[in-house]
Amino acid sequence: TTGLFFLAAMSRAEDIARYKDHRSNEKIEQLAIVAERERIARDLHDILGHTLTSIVLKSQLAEKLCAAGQTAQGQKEIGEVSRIASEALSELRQTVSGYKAKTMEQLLNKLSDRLVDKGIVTEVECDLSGLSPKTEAALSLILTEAVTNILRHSNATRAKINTHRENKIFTLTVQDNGTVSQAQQVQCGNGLQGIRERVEELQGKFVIDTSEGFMVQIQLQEQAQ
Amino acid sequence: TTGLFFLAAMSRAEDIARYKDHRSNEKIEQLAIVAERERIARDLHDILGHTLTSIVLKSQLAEKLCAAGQTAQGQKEIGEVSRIASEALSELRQTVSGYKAKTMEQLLNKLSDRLVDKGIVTEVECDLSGLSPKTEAALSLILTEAVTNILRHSNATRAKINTHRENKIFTLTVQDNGTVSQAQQVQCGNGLQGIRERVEELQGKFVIDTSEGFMVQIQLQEQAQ
Amino acid sequence: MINVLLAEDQSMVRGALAALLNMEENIRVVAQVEDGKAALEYLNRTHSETDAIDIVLTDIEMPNITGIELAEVLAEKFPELRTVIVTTFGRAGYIRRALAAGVYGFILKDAPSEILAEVLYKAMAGKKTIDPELAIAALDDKDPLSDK
Ligand SMILES: Nc1ncnc2c1ncn2[C@@H]1O[C@H](COP(=O)(O)OP(=O)(O)OP(=O)(O)O)[C@@H](O)[C@H]1O
Ligand SMILES: Nc1ncnc2c1ncn2[C@@H]1O[C@H](COP(=O)(O)OP(=O)(O)OP(=O)(O)O)[C@@H](O)[C@H]1O
Ligand SMILES: [Mg+2]
Ligand SMILES: [Mg+2]
Ligand SMILES: [Mg+2]
Repeated sequence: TTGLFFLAAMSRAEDIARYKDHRSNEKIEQLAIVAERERIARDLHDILGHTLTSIVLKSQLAEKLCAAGQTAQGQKEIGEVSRIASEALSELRQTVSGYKAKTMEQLLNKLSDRLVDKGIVTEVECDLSGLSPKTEAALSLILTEAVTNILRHSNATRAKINTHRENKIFTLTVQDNGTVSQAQQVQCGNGLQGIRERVEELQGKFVIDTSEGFMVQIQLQEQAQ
Repeated sequence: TTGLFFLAAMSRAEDIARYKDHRSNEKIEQLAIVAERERIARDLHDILGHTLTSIVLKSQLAEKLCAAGQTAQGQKEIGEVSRIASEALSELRQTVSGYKAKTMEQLLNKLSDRLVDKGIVTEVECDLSGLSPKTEAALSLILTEAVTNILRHSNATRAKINTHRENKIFTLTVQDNGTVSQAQQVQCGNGLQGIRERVEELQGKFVIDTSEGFMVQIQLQEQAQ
Repeated sequence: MINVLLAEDQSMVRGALAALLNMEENIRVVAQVEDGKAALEYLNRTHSETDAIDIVLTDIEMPNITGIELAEVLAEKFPELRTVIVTTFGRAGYIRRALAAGVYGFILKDAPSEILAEVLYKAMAGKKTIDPELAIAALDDKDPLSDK
């Protein structure tokens, strides 16, 4: 499936580049909106699609079990439905808040809430002051993606988000302690590809390290901001 | 508490207009993305938040009914859960491709059903004819949120939804008779914040009054529609 | 009796689907696997000897080998098997590719289980079913694979 999405992302980026030449603000705006909508649609699919599907199927099952006189099992399924729905609601609320976060600090809070909510012990140690709007925008997408990936793909119990600033180099690291099978090559989806593109735009460096859990690290020149 | 609502940040539209003067494509792109994300976040919250809330409440009810040996009723509730969740998935599918319009009447019926379902005596007296699509869209989301809040946060036994049109001013009021402790300040969540933003977009007024139960009232200029 | 192999990566969904189908009188879920690769491994191991499976019921978005890819391989390697696809969202190009691979059904995962069962009975009788909601979504589809 990644192949499919990758193509879509590519052509979007090309479209944007083409229109930039024409200096057509409206079209730039339009394309950016469409691209963003696609991203959100994907997020939504992942966050809510599975949950709602599970709810539909489990409640159907519960109904049938009750009808067949297997009340105890039916009751167990119902209990799970209500638990899943509560979780989905809190996930929805967090997603919405994340989309609406206006400062980096708010965003970091939302993201670490999401991790903690999933039972992942999370350590945040970031200095995100004095960054240009462009860098901030890139960093918020990168952070959101890295955290979403931990929630979706890792079996981590701990996560760390931290920044380091030294010799005019700004480093952001998002690290989890999940098990990543070494055999399984990391295939870039839209998410990691998006991070790569943004870091490239800022003339920075982007590293993924899976030697201990999953680590995403980016480095930017402070003056390049 | 209402005072809080008017301290909002400058509108996105203004941001976009200002940057357009500077012909900064990147910023236009970035702001368009942020605006779109906020819009979708709001709609998501309104559309899906309501449904998920119903699912949680109904499945909890089903659980209790089964536990109390009222299996037949429990079965009925859980059947509805599966229907509602299926509808939500449909809605989610449509959010991705665009937005479907329900008639205002259908919506009002659905909402008052949910209230009555919870044992809340509900009175609806609305004239929602001749509104612009934009106003309709805003009103349906506002109504949905206000009703969801009654279901979730109040201990009301009665609710009233009514409109009033006079001197080219359109007023919508959603009022319940729950007990709101005066000490407890109303903290804006995504829901009320979303209402505030929508009303602002339409240059209307938004008031919350907790002197008797919980009241949400909005006023719009008829010509502004 | 229709014997079904179920491929779905979400365990909660997989478990509920299997339980629902097993409550149908003439349907039996013989095996459950978590992706297309595991489905192929299962079939390679058992199918030629026992002819145990009639229908492969598969999700689309799964790691390793997706449901669409699975349908394509099955059409070639096990043409006597019938594939039915269940999905949450009809994405661009999926329906067309699935139909090209000769699947017997393309329906929503959250459809009532009676409908799902009906689709399986129809598939056994050689009839194809496409969910109308997904069919509508496919009308203005551009296939991202052929349309660069
Ligand atoms: N924290 C992590 N732990 C384990 N595996 C990960 C982690 N982050 C990413 N991966 C692996 O890297 C792959 C690519 O990630 P990427 O974000 O690019 O795509 P994706 O998350 O699968 O889809 P999307 O395009 O929606 O982001 C993932 O599918 C997953 O296998
Ligand atoms: N009808 C009501 N009765 C009592 N309290 C209410 C009522 N409506 C809202 N509130 C209070 O106002 C708060 C803010 O409501 P708001 O809709 O903004 O957020 P929320 O419902 O808590 O979460 P969400 O973001 O999902 O809507 C609620 O948490 C609740 O304390
Ligand atoms: Mg990702
Ligand atoms: Mg609310
Ligand atoms: Mg899947």
